Amino acid sequence: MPPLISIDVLLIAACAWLAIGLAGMLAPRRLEFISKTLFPFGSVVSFIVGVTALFFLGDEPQATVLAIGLPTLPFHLRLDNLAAVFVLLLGFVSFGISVYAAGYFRKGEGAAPGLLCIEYHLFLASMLMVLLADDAYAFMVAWEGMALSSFLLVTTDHRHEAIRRAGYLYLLIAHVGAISILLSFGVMTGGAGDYTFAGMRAQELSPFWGSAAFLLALVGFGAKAGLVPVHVWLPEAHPAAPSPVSAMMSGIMLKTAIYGLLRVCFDLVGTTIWWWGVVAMAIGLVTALFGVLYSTVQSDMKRLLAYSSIENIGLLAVGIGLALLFHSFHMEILAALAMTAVFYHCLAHAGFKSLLFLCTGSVLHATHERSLGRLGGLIHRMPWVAWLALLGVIASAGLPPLSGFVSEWLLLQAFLFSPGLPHSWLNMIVPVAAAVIALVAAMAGFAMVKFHGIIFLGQMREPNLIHAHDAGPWERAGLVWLAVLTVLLGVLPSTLIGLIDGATQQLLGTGLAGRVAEHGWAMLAPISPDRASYMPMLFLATIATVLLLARWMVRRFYHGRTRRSDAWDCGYFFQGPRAQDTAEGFSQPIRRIFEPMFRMERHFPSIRDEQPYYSVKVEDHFWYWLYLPVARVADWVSGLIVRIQGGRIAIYLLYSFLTLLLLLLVARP
Amino acid sequence: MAELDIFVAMLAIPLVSGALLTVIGERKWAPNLNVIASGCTFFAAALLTADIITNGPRFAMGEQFFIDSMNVFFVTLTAFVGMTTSIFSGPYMKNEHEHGRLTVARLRLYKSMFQLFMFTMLVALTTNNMGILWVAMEAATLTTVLLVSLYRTPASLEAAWKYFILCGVGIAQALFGTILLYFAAERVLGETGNALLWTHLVEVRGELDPSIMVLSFIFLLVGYGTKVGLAPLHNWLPDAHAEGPTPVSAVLSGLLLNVALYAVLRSKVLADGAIGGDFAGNLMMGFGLLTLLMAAFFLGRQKDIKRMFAYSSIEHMGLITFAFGMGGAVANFAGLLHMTMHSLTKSAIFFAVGHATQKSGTQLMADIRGLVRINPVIGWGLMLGTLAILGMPPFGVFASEFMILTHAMKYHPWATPILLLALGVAFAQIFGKVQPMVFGETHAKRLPHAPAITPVFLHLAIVLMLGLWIPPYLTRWFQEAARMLG
Amino acid sequence: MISISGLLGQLFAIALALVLAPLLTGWVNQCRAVLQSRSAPPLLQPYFMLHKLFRKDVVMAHSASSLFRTAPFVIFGCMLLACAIIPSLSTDLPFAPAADMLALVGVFGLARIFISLAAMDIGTSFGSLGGRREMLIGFLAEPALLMVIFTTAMISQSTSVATIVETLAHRDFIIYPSLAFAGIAFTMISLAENARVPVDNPATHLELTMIHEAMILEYSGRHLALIEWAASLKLYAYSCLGLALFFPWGIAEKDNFLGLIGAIPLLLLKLGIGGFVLALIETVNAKMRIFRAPEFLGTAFLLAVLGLLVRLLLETRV
Amino acid sequence: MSAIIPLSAQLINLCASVILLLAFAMLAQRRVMQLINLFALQGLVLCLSTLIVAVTTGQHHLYYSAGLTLALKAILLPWILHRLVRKLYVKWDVESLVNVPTTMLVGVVLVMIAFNVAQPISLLSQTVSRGTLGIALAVVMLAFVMMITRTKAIPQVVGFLAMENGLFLAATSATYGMPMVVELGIALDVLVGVIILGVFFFQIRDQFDSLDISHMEKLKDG
Repeated sequence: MPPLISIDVLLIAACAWLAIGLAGMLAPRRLEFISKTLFPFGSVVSFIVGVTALFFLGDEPQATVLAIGLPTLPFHLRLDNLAAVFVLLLGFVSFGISVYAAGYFRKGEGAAPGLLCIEYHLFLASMLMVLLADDAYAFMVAWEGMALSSFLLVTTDHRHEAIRRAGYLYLLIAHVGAISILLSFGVMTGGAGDYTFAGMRAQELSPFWGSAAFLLALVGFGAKAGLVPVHVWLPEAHPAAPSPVSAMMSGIMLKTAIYGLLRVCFDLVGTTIWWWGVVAMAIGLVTALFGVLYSTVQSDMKRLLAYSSIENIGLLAVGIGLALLFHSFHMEILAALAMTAVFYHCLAHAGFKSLLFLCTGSVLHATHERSLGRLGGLIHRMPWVAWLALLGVIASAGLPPLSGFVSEWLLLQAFLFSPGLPHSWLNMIVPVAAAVIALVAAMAGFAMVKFHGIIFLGQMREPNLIHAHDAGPWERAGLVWLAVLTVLLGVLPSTLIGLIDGATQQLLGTGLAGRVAEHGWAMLAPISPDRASYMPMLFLATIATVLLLARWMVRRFYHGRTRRSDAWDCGYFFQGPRAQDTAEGFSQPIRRIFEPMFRMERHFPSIRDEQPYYSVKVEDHFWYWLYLPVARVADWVSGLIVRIQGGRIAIYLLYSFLTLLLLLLVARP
Repeated sequence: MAELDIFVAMLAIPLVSGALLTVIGERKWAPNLNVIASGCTFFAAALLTADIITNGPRFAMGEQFFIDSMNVFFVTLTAFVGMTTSIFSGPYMKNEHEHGRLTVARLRLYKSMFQLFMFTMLVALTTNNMGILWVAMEAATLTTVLLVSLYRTPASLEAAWKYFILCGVGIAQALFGTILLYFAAERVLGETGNALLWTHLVEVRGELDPSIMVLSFIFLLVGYGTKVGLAPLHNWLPDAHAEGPTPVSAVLSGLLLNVALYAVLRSKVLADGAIGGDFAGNLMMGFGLLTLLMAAFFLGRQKDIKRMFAYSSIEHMGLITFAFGMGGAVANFAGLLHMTMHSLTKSAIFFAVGHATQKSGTQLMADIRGLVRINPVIGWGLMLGTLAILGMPPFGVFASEFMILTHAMKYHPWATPILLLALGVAFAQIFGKVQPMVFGETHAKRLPHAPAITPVFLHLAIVLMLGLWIPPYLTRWFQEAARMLG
Repeated sequence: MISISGLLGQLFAIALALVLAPLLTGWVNQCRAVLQSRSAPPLLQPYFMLHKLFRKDVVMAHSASSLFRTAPFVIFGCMLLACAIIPSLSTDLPFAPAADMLALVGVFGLARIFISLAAMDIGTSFGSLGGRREMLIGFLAEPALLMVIFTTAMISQSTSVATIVETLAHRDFIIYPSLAFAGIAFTMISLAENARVPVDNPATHLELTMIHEAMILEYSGRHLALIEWAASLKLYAYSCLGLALFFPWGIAEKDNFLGLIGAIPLLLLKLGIGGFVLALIETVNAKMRIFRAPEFLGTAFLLAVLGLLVRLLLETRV
Repeated sequence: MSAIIPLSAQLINLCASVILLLAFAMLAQRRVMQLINLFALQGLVLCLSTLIVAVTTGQHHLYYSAGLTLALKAILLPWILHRLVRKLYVKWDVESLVNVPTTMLVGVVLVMIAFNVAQPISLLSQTVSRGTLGIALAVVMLAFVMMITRTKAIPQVVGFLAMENGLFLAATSATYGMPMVVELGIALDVLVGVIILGVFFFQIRDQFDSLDISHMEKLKDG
């Protein structure tokens, strides 16, 4: 028997997930068994997957062919460094989510637990297969399996019309995207008909067809990732799903789309043309700006996070665009910098966004409320969740010393050293792009302060929030694990960059590991310390030291006496919870400054109103610019075509007759 | 000759049981007889298949019947779907009876006609004579006309009338085509009775006069194409599917369309040999694309669930016709695979739809809601079936669509956008309508007779398996059939 | 790796920052009073204030949470870290590699997030109003600051503060038009970030116009002292940063102890002038309506981007 | 092609022409009874023409075929139709969607098309009756037009049967008829079809109170 290699372990893991799912179907109503036995088992498998990828990183690719699939195209599987980075992400992040999920699912919420169990683990297994697939058919099967299982999870609580609509929109766009991906694969085979990835690599595409493949892939994977303008499903579907699923979709599934884009752009197409990078960058910037703007004005906590995911995907697209740009001009070191930023941001975002989504899950369980306008002050009732969410918030806002900052830092570094591109236009555009990124990063902070401040801080906006309870032990464990990931990613960038460098090297031929390793684990200096460096540990240590020292000194030399009293009311009598900023109020400046970006329906109270109220509804322009017109055109065409079926038999006979006549007169060999 | 006996048995069982059911179909155990007869037919077909796989093609009853690797596959499929449909129709028809929609006499008529219909289709599939093929097709029309009008409601009569007239006219054109084919063949083969035997025709197909064969193929295509449901000859199809009893819709979609397409394929092989070039293929591709596109846009305006799935059948027939039109080993393979998948999936969907409509007491989609809440199994059956028919992996429909698409991309790139547009539109429309039916809240009550769910999941399981793994012997079998189609 | 002299220099810089920061605030207040023909408070008034506040008991609202109590320390720590990184006297700072310019912006951002969250924690209308406005100013000022940094970083091909300062201090005398743009932008950003007229008024307690004060309304005692101290540290950090970027002459290099001694009076002089200029700006300008602030900062952002483009257009070919 | 056309061929051509003429007459006919009679007459002439071919060529199965035609198309089917019309009290008037002159004009154009389409093939035929292939096609097409333009169920069925006549003519003219087994099968199908239709008529009348198929336009999408 040959020794068990990593890819075998991963395959066994996928099968184990499937088996766990099926086991859930055996006793679909036994919640205790499913949540306390099967989900923990699943999380162990996740952990094994993560560890396997961790040990694999840097090794030679491993491939295998399964005896299933099409007769001409059996399932080819391959584990290389690119895939391994994402497998790592999948394993470790899903470990936390699964642990959390073990404590999350309750009785009487949505579907039967067994159903959830099989959908959930099918989702995991298909994501793993997406990463391992090495031919178009296996990839598409896994890809659509992923879409399908996540769709079913999204519509778990399908009694609500809105959730059904969200699921529909999601699956539809996913399917259209999948078609686009399939076309892209088709183009990449270059007419040779070899649909293995190896076959695609072997093809030399002309610039035209190469570009076609790239654009199709961008649309296809963009639809899954949530790039503008195919993002509309994301803010609907992510909030609709149960929170662990939202976490998995935002944290992991979106990254598989990034994986696919990287796979196509840097591995399969073979050539790179500089304007691809510009296109990816432009779309990424628009997406990031769009996502962050909309996330600031949301009043639903999960929608806010979903839009924030769109923003992060935009940043990733910018990074990919930058890497493409440098790669096309053979500036490999810089390309490696951008690529590392992309990988790092994938990992970072997976960690902190899952953490935040899980936090909303706990809040949801504790309060049964998603609307920010009805939350508040939960830090008093659920300190664990609040403080862990704060970590996620800081990371998500891209602030040191946590994970989000490292990737943004790397990305900005890549931007900063871009001059020297052979196009003067590009040299002009790149800094402007950097400016937009800076704006996006800063606004992400705004959105995150809103998220945390309104949910956890302040006074409770509703009286029943007083009964909220903190997360249970399983949930807490999952949250802590993800928080630990976020912190580790924040403070150990050099070590981790060394780990994922194999993937960068695989795609670009060069990596940063050598340079990074020179300065030890504590210091991150991807090019040289003179140019830029960052020591998160020292950073963290300084702040912590100052914090403790200051506290000690103040108490030592003065005292630590505290008294409680009412808040100062500024002379106003009424200072109840209703006087706090609402979610809408908090984002009012954004709505005002960026007014043209939103489609708003507002109702202002007037003096004469008996019961004055204010309301604002923010909608997406793309609905009205793109989707509704397309739907209308399709409907119009349908309206024309159905006239054929007018019900009159004579007319039907006439069709038949005319067809015959036409063929007799016209058809000639 | 044991094989011969099997073959005769396979044809005789439905014929005899059909006749028997006409007489004694009112007995209590008659539904069981129906199931048993169908089961025996399937068993015989399976034995026959095993025989053909081991011993190769053979004749039966002189040269009048010929079983080769292509039609034996259709025979098995037909017998299988016939069997599952009869299982399904047991409780379904009982429920219909209790709802007062069908009298005992009609149930008798249903059972006997169902068996006769199976008989005609098996004859059409196995006959070696292009004339008998025509006769069997016409007979299949006649039996199904009676099945479609089973409810005797104004709507079902209207549907049956349209079905009869349109398919009658269509099939008359096919007869003209057959006459022309005979005319062409007679000049080569002489005035023997063999001039319509397909095995003989195939051997001399290169010598058939091209100008006659052009006309002949046009007539055959328009004629049998009417039965396949090619646009713009499809108008009977949605009516007949929507107004007949659901088991009939299942066999119409799952089997009759296939058999009609099989007739077209047989004609195409001859036309290709005689005319050369891509004449027949191009015609079929044109029809296929037109059908696909039209059906996709029809889907959006449907209110009746069975009608919608009927249009979905039209759409898939368009896709299959397109695949066979492209020709070549891969496309033919994909076409055959897709026929199989479509038969299995669509009949499974109709089974689920049948129970769903019975539960809700309506075929209007707007009034069917929350199936998973009344009966999760049926709800999930419909959901999974729909996803499968829409080409979602890992179901087998995706496998064949994948092959068709990739082949089209390679040889006919211009057609890919049209294919994808149609598939995308179909997805949006069908899924958008099925989802609220399956999910959501409901107030429907349980039915007096528990639904037969085995057929639904049996079909879907096979489709799922074929999406992930096609057994090697099945592959060989498909490949051989695909090669025969040229 | 870290030399003793470097470490001493670092500690000295931190100590200097702690000492000088309130002094700078006092100096600015004094200049302002003189310019506005008021009688000035003593120069050391901020120290008295801090001492007084530290001695007092903390009065906290009932709804205050643990975050409310932690925030002042974190903010103070952030500002101190910023001061430790920015070269005021010497570029030989062992802490400098810990954070480059981008991380510096991050530090300010972290402090901002904490103060905003703390402001929202009590759940009064003023607190959340202040927090919201602070974030508004922040998300406009932060990218502008980054752009300024980019401009300087491009000149020196580095984002490390020390490297930038060394490069700029020892260049041949070339006029960089981009730096002019960047300088103006930086001044505008500093005004906004330090809650100065025309964006905010540190002396106001008129509820509807305040930003910084609105956020810290609920703080008292040692917490307020730390926040006030942190605010003056922030002013000091920005001043030093501005001086280091645009007037870097006189900052000592590595291993130049003499230079260090010479740098102290020079720094005091520069800070004195800077403080006076700040007071002057505050005197001649009127406070803007809060919704003019985005325009003000937008202008700063554009100027910074313009500076960057000018840098690319005019100076790369040199 | 020889200059002198043999007598048998002349007779066959004559019969074919009469069939075509009858097809036109059916197209123009406004009375349902007359329509059925014309159909019977067409069957008779068809039988005659088959008989002439049979006599000329000595093909045995053509005698059977002629007999079958006579029995089925000239006698049995018209009789069934007659009975149906009487039993169902069908109104005697036949309404047409398009007025008769227009229909005739269309018919003429169709005949030209049919001749043109059939001509190249009919030259290939070695039968005495080869010239009639075009006529057969024309008859099929005229019957088609008739089905399209008639609004009542019975005339539509007559049109359908007339189409079968055209096909039969084609079979005899091009190839001396199809193999016997096929012809029997076809005849059986037609017979069963008409019987089923007869049953249908009663049901339709019960449900719709009329055999006017314009009532049957409820199932539609457009």
